[in-house]
Amino acid sequence: MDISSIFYAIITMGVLGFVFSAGLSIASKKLSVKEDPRITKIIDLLPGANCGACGYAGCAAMAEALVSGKAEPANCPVANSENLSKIAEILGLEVTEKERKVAVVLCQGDTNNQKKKAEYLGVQTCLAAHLVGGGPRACNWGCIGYGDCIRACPFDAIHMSENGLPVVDREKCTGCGKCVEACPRNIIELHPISRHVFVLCKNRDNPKLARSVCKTACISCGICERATGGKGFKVINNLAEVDYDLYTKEPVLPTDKCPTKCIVIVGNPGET
Amino acid sequence: MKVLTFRKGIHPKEFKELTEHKPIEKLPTPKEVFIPLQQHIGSPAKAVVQKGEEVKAGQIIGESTGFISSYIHASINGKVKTIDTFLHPLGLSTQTVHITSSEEANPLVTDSDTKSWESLSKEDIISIIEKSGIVGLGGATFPTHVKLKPPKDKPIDTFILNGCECEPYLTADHRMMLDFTDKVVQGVLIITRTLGVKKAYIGIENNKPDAIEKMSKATSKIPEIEVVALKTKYPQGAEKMLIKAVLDRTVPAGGLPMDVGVVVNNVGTALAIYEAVVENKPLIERVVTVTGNGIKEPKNLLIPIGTKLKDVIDYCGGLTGDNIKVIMGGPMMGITIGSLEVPVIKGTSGILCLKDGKNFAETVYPCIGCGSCTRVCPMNLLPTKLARLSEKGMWEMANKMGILNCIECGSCAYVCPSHIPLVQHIKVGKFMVNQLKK
Amino acid sequence: MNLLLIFISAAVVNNYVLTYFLGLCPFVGVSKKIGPAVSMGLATTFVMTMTATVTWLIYHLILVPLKLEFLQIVSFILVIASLVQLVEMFVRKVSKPLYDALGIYLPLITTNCAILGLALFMVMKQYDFIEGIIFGFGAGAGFTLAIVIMAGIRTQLELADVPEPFKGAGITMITAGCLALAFMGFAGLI
Amino acid sequence: MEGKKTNKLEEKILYLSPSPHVKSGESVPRIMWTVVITLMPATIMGVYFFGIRALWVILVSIATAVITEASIQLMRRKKITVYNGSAVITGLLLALCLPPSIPYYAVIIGTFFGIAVGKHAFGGLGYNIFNPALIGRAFLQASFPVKMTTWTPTLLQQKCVDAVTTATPLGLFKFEKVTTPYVDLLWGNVGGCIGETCAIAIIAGGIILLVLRYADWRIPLSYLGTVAILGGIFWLINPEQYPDPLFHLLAGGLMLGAFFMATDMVTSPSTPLGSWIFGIGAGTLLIIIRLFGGLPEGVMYSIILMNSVTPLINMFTRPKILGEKK
Amino acid sequence: MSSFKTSLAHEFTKGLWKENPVLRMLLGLCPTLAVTNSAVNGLSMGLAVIFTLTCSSTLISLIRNIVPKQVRIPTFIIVIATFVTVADRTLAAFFPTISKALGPYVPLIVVNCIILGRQEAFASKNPVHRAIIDALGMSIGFTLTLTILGMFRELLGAGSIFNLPIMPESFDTWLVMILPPGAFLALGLMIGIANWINSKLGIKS
Repeated sequence: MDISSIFYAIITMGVLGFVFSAGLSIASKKLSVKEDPRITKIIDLLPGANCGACGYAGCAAMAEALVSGKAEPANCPVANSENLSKIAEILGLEVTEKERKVAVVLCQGDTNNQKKKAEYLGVQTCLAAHLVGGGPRACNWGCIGYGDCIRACPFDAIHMSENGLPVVDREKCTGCGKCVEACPRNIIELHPISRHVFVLCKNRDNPKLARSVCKTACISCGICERATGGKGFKVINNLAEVDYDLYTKEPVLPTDKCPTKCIVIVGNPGET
Repeated sequence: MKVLTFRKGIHPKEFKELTEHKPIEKLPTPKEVFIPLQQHIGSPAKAVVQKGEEVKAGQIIGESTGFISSYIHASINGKVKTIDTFLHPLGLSTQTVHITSSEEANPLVTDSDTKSWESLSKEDIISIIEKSGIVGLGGATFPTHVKLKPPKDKPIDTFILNGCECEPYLTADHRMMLDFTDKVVQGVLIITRTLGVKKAYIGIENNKPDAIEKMSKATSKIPEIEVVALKTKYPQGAEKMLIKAVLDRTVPAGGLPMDVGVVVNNVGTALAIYEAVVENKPLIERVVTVTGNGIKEPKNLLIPIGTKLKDVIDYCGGLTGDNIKVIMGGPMMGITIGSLEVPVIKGTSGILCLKDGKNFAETVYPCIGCGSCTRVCPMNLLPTKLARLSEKGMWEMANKMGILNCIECGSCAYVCPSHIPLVQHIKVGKFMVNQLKK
Repeated sequence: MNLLLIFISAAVVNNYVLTYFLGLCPFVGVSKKIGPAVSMGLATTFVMTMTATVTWLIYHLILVPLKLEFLQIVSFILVIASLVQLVEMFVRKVSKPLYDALGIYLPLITTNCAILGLALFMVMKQYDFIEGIIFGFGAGAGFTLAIVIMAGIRTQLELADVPEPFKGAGITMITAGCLALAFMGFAGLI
Repeated sequence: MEGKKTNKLEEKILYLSPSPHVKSGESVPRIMWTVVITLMPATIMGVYFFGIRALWVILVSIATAVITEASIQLMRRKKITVYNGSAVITGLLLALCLPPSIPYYAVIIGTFFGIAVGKHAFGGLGYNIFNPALIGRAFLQASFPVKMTTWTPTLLQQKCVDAVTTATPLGLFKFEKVTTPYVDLLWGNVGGCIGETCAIAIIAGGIILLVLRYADWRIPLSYLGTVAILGGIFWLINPEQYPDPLFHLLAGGLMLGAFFMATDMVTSPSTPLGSWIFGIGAGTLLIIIRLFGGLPEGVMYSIILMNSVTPLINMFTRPKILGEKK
Repeated sequence: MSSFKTSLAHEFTKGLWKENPVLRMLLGLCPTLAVTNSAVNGLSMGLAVIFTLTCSSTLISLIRNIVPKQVRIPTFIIVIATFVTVADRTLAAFFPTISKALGPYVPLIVVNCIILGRQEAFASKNPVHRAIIDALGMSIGFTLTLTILGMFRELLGAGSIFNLPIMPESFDTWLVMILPPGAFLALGLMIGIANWINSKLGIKS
């Protein structure tokens, strides 16, 4: 190889390089689309589960919404507070600490407690059973037991007990609400982790009917309401409800007084 | 006579011989009835009687609460025991009026009250129909008075009486046409008059030659009514198929019969309208076919609304075995009942008891793409595709493929060699698509 | 006739994806749905035809006269990279949905082996200018054919009960293998 | 999951199930076994012409198919469903389109590949994209090209001629321009795959399948029709170069392919329009491969190529919903 | 210091299995499929990639702060192309048979997604020593995969491994395994097996 070919090579590549880079830099100016660099940073901080709990199509969509000010970091129920505050920092927002929510299954109607109504022979999902005949168990309000909530959980935080009742792992639960959506009977609700007293029943049938389908149904006897002097429990439409606003921190828990044991303490006081 | 029909569909074995020659029998007044306040499409009625109140058969006990709603009447003489939630055949328990029968007999409003209807105005007739709590008795239970008041921008030119009764086993409509021929024809006249249409057709499947003959004879002197014979094919009685067969008009996807200027009513509804307008008798009882190999004596019964299934089945000699599937409605679209305590409601066209419940659990194979379902779907859908999309939770795609157009006739699942519960999957899909639309 | 043969050869008989394994990244990545697959196929065809044109000119008008053939890799890649980046900017400006659908694969068209491979094969086979362009177009058409068929199959497979370990890439490769078996039927067509 | 308990409310346990509550009585095993039975004429003729070895090939293939399917289902902890007959069909079909002299190990490899990769990698019955038997055969064709194109004469031919190998009618025409009498093609006294030579037997079985509606009549009709028409056109253009349409129809595996392979429900379109497209496409490809390709036969390739576009065909031939405006 | 070491070790080992470019990230599939019809070819291609990736990662990590964003990809490619040309010429000069067998796939390393991907994702953001470790890990993972795939295909397709006959004389070679379909099928199988092992190990993809 002689000097001239090296020379030609350098010249050629130089010219080519110059022509194309000039073209590109002009094009990049003419055709540039402004993209907020914060979006990628925020995507990195979001959990990336694309669970949709924030109401957007996924973490990337959420990031865009955050940058455009349509959403707040707190709308993501899944991300940990550290990342949320980092996102807030990027956005220049103050983030308010919010209490973690977890899912609670408001039913105790497993196969021991709930009566069996009939043999169900259709598609083995709660929703399908709910829409056709109501599934094999007798209570029209309670758990069907085919585990739609379990399949819906993106965090593996809900499992089926031996007797066919979903159990929430309160540590793993992020409060994304997928199970709440999945349950056709609406027996799963999100509650702040500091709440421990629950009426684990959703049956609004008359007491006779309720008792006939499930051992642990609320029979709206009103003992809980009387025991707390109306400050804590109220029976509305055949069902006792906890009034969390009025509920004092150290209540006289009527758990032992409830004749069907449907008032229960869930979780350990003090957990976060 | 030319035999008309629609495209696709199936022809299941009929089993109508069990009851088609048995005249309608009246069920003795039951000891108690449970009358749900929700027996129709639309908002539930509001109770207007108190606990402990004495009521008479035909008395209004529930008032309509909206444009699409209906009145509810006591079906026996007696006393209101409770008004509380009770089992409902469609699943969730609902507010139900529990009436216990009084000792005295139950004289219903009799024919002596018969009055001529020709003098009544259109509005009066519609008002009587509304007050009588008449809803579509074919099973859809859509309030009839709403159907008879179509919006102004949808001119109606034709009325079709649906006498197909394409569901296997059921013979209630068939018997009504034979046993109450004139009343049904009068009912049709009332409807045509109210709608102000020139032409009415009575569509009857040609597996009921006796009904065709009798109805033709009864209408031979009435020029605006024409009886047409239809091919025996399921789901001939579905509104859209019926309109296609009789008039060769296609109801647009997602539309209603009134979009093509047609109103369709069931034979039972026409009879109820006649009884309400002429005999002053609200909808407190209906003809139900109690049939199937699971029941001792299949019958066509006139049953007060609210009678418990158990009472009806006992009257028919009880069930024949242990593994029984009890279906409310026909075998193609009826729903299984988990408890015999549920009451007969306005939409109950049949009580079908089938033996050997265990055998219903057929092995489900994967879809082998045979295309049978596509060949029979009267709506031209791809049932297996929709079912798979629904199973996998791909609602948007399912919506795009027209899942909401499914009329749930069950033809696809009937022919499916893989025994896939296609209709149930599609029902789930429709439910979810509707949910997401909200 | 010769041009037709070149086209058929590039498109089916020696299909770029199924026999030369070129352009596999987008073939695997963008074949989940029909829509993006079609756009990817068309984008690639477009870029391929352009590349064939430009690289032929550069090779035969600049490198050969200057006896700089050894620079072919560097100069080709430079041309292609710039070209693709131009296309990328253009698409991004003109159609956001298209840009979103193609996602990160648009920059990867640059590194789409099919395109550089095309240029190298074109030089190797010593096509003239028109033949080169037809060759590029045929290769693009073959790529589009393969990726669209693949997308159809994968859409269907989404509803299938594929064994867990094979879900995604595994079954895509196996499907591609079966497709390659099927395409062997075209052997000897030219 | 639900324990058996007597319910005090109800003496009788009732059954809940989705509608409809009556069924046509069709079932997958019934369809599959019917297909097996309709393949019997072709199988028997194959054994008649090619002797006991052909029977062994068939048995080895079926056994491999069944064992492979059962073991995969066992491994995946799925219900074992070999009794539904689909694996038997695959085994039988594959054997019917193999040369009688094929070594047994190749039969095993091909069947294993067809069932394991062609069928179960995609999820098993109903999910496979390609016809498993044909994919198995394509694999063998690519693996052992020589063994797959070595043909033995029929027993009848061996009585007259003393030859160890022969050629198929298609091969004879393509490479030597020798035509075979139609009688031999119909009757099946020619070299070829075990089950493909006797057109009469195949048509007899195929007609039963069509009458029972276990196969879509549109596919064989459009497939054979396209071959006849296109073949006819080329024959009119140059009768020296190209064979006549009847020869196209009767020679090679076209009959077997058209009646039993292309009509495989899983891998063919499920819409009527799709069936027409499928048949026409396969016919066109077949003619292209037979007349212009390097291989004398193209049935297998034409069908698996069309299998691969079946999802697309299905997608674009969705019937218009009743009352739908477009 | 120990955390520094573990992180380096992590950068190295991730390429071998967890983020194996072929089996896990599906990058660099073209050469993987094209040249693995024998073990030798697979290994040679792997070595060429080790050389190119390591050198270009080093250089790009060094110049990462002076390249403007708009022209970064062309710059990367030119750097890569230079090293590829070196590798290509070297192979052609010293190992002509292998060079011929690998054909145009050596020049095509330029557009190998692994190399550009590592520059874009790693080398352009990390200091030199980490970039080198990462490049080595990735390319060795790549090489191992290619060699194993090549061995598998050669064994079935030619009855030998590294040209040493393994199978008995009577073994009828599966020609398809050294043809394109065999490449796809073998890789699909390998990916499946890798996923299966991972699911047993509890590593999520």
